[in-house]
Amino acid sequence: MTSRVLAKLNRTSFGVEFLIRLVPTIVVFAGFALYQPVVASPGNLWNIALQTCYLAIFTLGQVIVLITAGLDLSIGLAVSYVSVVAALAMVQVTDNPLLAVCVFMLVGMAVGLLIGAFNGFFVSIVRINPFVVTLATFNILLALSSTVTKGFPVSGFPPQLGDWLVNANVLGVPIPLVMAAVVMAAIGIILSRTVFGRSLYLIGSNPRMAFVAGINVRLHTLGAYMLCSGLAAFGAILLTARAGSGEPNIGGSLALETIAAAVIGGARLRGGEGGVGSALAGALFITVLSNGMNLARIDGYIQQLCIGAIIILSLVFDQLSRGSSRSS
Amino acid sequence: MAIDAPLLELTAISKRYGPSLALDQVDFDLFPGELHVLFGENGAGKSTLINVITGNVAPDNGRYRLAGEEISGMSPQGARQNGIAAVFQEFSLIPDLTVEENLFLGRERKHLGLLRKSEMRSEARALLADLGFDIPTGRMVAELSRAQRQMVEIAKALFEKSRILVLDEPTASLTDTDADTLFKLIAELKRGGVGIVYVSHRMREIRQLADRVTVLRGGKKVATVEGAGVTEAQLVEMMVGRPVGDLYPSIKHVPGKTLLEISGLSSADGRVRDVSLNVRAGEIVGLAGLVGCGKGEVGRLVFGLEAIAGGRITLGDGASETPSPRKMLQRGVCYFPADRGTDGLAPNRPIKENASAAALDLLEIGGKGWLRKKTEARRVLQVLETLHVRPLMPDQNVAQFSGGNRQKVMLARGLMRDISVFLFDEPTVGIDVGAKGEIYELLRDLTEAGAAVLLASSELPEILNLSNRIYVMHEGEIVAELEGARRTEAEVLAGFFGKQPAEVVGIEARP
Amino acid sequence: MTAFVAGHKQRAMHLLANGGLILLLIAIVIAVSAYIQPRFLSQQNIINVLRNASILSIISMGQMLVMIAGGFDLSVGVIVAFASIESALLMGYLIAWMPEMQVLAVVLAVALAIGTGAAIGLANGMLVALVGLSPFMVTLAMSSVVAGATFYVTKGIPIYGMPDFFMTAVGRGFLFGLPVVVVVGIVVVLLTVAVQRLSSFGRHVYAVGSNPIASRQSGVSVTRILLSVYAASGAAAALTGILLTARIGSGQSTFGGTYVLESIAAAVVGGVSLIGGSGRAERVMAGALFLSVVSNSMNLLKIDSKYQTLVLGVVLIAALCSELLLKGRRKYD
Amino acid sequence: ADWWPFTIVPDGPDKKPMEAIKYVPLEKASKKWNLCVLFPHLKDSYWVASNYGIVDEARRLGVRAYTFQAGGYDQLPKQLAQFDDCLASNPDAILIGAITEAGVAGRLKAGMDKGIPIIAVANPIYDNPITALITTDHHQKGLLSGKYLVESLGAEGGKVVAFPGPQNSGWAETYLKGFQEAIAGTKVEMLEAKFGEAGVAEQLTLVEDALQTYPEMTAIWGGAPTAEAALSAISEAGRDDIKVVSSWEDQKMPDRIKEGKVLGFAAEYPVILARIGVDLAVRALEKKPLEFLAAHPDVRVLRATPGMVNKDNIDKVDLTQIYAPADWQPVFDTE
Ligand SMILES: Nc1ncnc2c1ncn2[C@@H]1O[C@H](COP(=O)(O)OP(=O)(O)OP(=O)(O)O)[C@@H](O)[C@H]1O
Ligand SMILES: Nc1ncnc2c1ncn2[C@@H]1O[C@H](COP(=O)(O)OP(=O)(O)OP(=O)(O)O)[C@@H](O)[C@H]1O
Ligand SMILES: [Mg+2]
Ligand SMILES: [Mg+2]
Repeated sequence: MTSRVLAKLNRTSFGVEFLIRLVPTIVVFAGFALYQPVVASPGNLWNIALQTCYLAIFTLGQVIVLITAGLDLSIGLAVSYVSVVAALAMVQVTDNPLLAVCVFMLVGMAVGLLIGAFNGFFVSIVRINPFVVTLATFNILLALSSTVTKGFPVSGFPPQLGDWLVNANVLGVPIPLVMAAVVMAAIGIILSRTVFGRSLYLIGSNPRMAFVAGINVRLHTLGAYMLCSGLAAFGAILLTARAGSGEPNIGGSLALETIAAAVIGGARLRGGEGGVGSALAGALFITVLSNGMNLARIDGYIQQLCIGAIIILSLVFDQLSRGSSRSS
Repeated sequence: MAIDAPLLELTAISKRYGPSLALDQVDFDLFPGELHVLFGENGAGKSTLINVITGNVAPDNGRYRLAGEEISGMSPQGARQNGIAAVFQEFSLIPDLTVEENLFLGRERKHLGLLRKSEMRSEARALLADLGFDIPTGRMVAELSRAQRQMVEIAKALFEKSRILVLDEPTASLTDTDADTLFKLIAELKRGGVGIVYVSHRMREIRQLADRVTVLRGGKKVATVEGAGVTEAQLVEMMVGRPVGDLYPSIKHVPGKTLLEISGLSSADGRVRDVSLNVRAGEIVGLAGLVGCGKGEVGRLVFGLEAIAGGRITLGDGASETPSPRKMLQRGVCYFPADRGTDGLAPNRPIKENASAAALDLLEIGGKGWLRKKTEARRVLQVLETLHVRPLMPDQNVAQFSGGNRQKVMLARGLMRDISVFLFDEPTVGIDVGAKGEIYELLRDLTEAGAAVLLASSELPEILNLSNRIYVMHEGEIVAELEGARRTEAEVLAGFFGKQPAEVVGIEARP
Repeated sequence: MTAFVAGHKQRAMHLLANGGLILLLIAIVIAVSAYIQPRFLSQQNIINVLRNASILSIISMGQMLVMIAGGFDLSVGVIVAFASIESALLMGYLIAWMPEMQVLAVVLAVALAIGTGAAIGLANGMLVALVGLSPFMVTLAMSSVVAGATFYVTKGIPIYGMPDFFMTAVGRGFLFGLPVVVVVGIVVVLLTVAVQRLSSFGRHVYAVGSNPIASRQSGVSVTRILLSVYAASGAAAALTGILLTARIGSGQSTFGGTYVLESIAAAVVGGVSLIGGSGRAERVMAGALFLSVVSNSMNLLKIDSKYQTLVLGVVLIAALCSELLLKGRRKYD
Repeated sequence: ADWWPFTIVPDGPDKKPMEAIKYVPLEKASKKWNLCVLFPHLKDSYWVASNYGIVDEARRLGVRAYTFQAGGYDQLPKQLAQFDDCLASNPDAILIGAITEAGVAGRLKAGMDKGIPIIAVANPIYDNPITALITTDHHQKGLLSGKYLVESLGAEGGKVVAFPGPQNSGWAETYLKGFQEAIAGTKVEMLEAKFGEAGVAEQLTLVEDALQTYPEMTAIWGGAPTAEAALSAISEAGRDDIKVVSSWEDQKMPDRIKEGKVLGFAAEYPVILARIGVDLAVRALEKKPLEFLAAHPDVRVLRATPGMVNKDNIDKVDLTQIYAPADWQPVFDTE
């Protein structure tokens, strides 16, 4: 009976599993806070929350393709490309701030969805391994984003952009946090309460089974990649607004970072697992860790070393605890 | 060695997987020259025990003695070095290697560190010829049918002189002819003093082969009995813990309207040629034939899983141009693949999601794209209860269930929506008698409720006992349609050998 | 007659699908480039291409073994850098310590650096094989650890002080009329071919990548195989780092950045399956050669550098598309 | 040796250079101020030298400096996060080597709004509110090194292939513009500008391929990794006649000049820039502005004029203004 209850709890994406995933984050946070009290100051908590929300959005995109047993290495470059193209489009129409911001967001989302459609087309219709497809997309976008900007950031944003997308707040909560929360909640509902979401999990777990069960594997996989790049574009819009310029280098190493965060949060590269909770828990962990190390004034080289080591440790710990729960 | 010294002696072996105790204080022993059958329902713990014997699973506790010697921490390599060979239920073959490479895997013939390929090739050919298995040694295992893989798996286990041979459902996908070859071999090995552990759900084999039978139920040993002095009924009763009636239910076939009509169907890969058949409401139509004759592919073609080269598929409500699983499901046709592992189930998702996977487009479950989770849970629970899935935990992942229960979960898909045409491909591969009986009853209930059932099976008794009509296939073509009194073993077997009975069928004869 | 033609067509398709295509493409790129820019076929340019291809081949051999065994090694790039600075530093120390025995010092330094590469690979392998972590995550995190260590040691400043002959004899030297780097590359590739074709180890690598559970049941020590391939990959990456160091004459912590992707690309273009179980050394070498020829010809044809990554991306997708087309594909799998 | 007085050229409000001034720093800070330093990375000798300048000057003045490094120029989000982390730790002043100006603009405003002085070091911040910028001029470096190359090639001129650095970095393009300006109207012709990652391995391939493409080339102009790679490529191709000039500095360039393998390199003074940065921060905190700045409140930009180092002046140049000491280990926290 208890096992049935436990199994039930296990299944809810935002339940016990999520809380368990938060444990390492809490431990790390507590450790740094004891060492450096400013880590736990309200100012820094807001800071952590804000930093997490961008990473969490990107990670969520990654989680969605991971659920389908794919992955997206191009996510970082998609962010960069959306950033510059949306910025370029916006600076054409800065006379009318409202129009400019709309153009910015619409163009950004459209470019993101296009990139997702490109990835999705090759992964799901042509059926090439997602690793190679998104690697290729990465290279192509790298070339494109340097071509459109010639290497220089795109600046000259209307100040309203910052006012609306960065500095505004709802009941004291900064707007990026609010928007991230809304989007994450929406995706959470999509994943757990819609046929689309359910199909993604089944496809990730066994695509042949999904096909035999009459699920449109290709269309759903395509959708997953578009959703992933759509989220990347959404995050890119918020991040670009925050940076105040369209940046060809803004995506950087996001691909690996989001995959690491997703896996730490409980998604699996073999597919069929993960959810909004994974994205949030993983992004929070990475953010708390690097924020803590920054505030604890740890040597920058050592930070890099530590992040790698701690990721390995947390995965080992996770793996061992799974193993023991099976045999105990 | 004295005949009373056991080769293998397991005492009080236990193994726990999460909440379930797969093995609970099980004792087991094996004497030289003996064939010891392990018998039990799906999930009783047979494969787990075998994995303990072969060193693939470490028991939580218990004693393991091999030829009187206590061994702790047996590994697969250790087991092999100690003369334990095994045919596994989920095969131990490497799809990307050739038959020959598989046969020698882990014990390649080497000279100065270099492989001796030609020596291995001729040895492999000789072995397969000895066994009477007609399989090209140079072909990749990925290209073989399940039956052929089963043969390779058996050949692999028989390769080296071993003291103990473990066979976990070796005949699950073999026809009787091939099974008989195996039985002759087994008899020979027994004479040579080899101890054999044998798992099977087929009563015929157990009757024919068993020296002793150990019955497991729910991870516990129920009894060990002499094979000669026990009846089928007794065994089955021990297995399920209650008396059981006839395995095959009597089915009242009332053929009605034709719900599925296939005419001149050919597959693009050429494995099915010009097949015509029809299935009517209220009857089970058997599709029999030798391994790889294409009987399974007919269902896959109808369901749109494989490319069609020509022919027509007509359902009760009209013709179907380009079939696809989705369209077919919507028109009341459901196909159940033979290989539940690769085609049938999503292993790391809950059984609930697996059961409802084919019904997500229904208004009551996934209406307009939104899941109705409550309805879904209720309906799934109903269906799982009907099928007696055990344990009844809809939120548990499929991977945690035994073979038979996985099979039932897969079948649950067909009960979640209105299906009038059921295409079964080997619906009872590797599942226990109890579960088999339950599945047969399901077939009966479906048929009597007016469904049309196409049953492709390699188990001749299954076909003979359940079908109203039988089509026999040979090399991709239908060679006989048997009805009424002609549904006899002899007639079907005649069809197995097709137009040229002299030439015994082999893979190479196919285009 | 038609059957005859069809048979030929089938044979041709088969050839193309099994490595012929890549050779054909290499030939086309060479022909076109040589037509436009005759200097493409100058001796010096051929040597340049071969040298780059050799270095890429070496690191790709390790990557390929790991990929056949069902994994990925994202840490090869940082191992290149680590081996570069390690060998440079060690040479400096050892020569200061035993100035009369420069050759011995160099050999020792090289051996130690390759050993360290293998050890890092071994650590990857242990996490993958013994703990059961995903290779992607393990090697990714390991990259971070090793890169942190590399920069901690060097602050990114190049390390000098290796003996001249290391540069002249190894980096620029010739052996049997071929650059030493190319000779080393050929040896490594031949060795890998031999391991794949003639040893049981090679066979077991395929087995483990194709089906680890079945391999274990068949008595293959999956752990040992995984440890070996990751160690081999680490060692190959280290060797690459050392050769680059010899080419340039200093230990550089910026080495290797592009090798992760390039080695995977070479493997993929060379037909290595991304899910493990198949791949051949000689085809991967052809893949490496192809990438090197393309990049060289783009430089010689004065194609803007920003389009070079674009071409790499398109080539990758095209390679896999054409393979799918040639091999054909079941309706569902 | 004490480094002051150092000649600095301020930019006027019209962005034209003003008259040079002599920069003299404070003796001692009045208080142990907390300075937060944000660098793009610490992966080459340039930023390590900057770190040295920061740390050494902080120690001299008696303030505390804590350095963040983002890990590379592709890590803007990381620098933004570090900026916020830095703000969260309540620093007295911030020094920043920005990854891109536009990218950090929003953060700069947030910092300035909190009343925290922000000094930009090395990487330019022209159009956003900051306390001051101490930098040099990449255009100028391209120009200087270009002019030096023109001079070295002599009357008959020559054909040069340029290797400015990574495409889309912004700075590589700036260097190239300076270079093109230098050769404009001379007999030196640029055959092609080959962009590429600024690593020695990457540059080596580029140079090798260029040697094949342009057998007529007589000179190479590029960054320090290009020069390093070029040495091995040209000696191997038997083209030791090719002249090499570097547009920026690294640890090895002085030796290469002494060996006569590189003609010269343009150098800015990263150590000095960093030192002045620290001093400007302390001055801002203690409200003791430079006399000149007090007189010109609208001047924000100070420039150290780059210099050309070549074999004639190599012995006279004070290398401690360009490089950290050879055994220098970056210090992230001066505590
Ligand atoms: N790897 C595993 N993880 C969790 N549970 C497992 C695992 N393997 C087996 N079990 C559980 O152990 C029990 C015994 O399974 P086992 O496979 O031994 O049954 P079996 O008797 O061979 O059944 P079948 O006839 O269906 O093959 C089942 O309840 C099964 O769910
Ligand atoms: N010669 C072969 N080459 C490749 N694959 C084969 C071959 N023979 C059979 N198969 C595979 O085995 C599976 C079963 O084959 P098929 O459906 O044609 O025969 P069947 O009569 O259903 O045989 P079975 O008794 O194995 O169910 C198919 O999925 C097919 O892909
Ligand atoms: Mg079993
Ligand atoms: Mg079949």
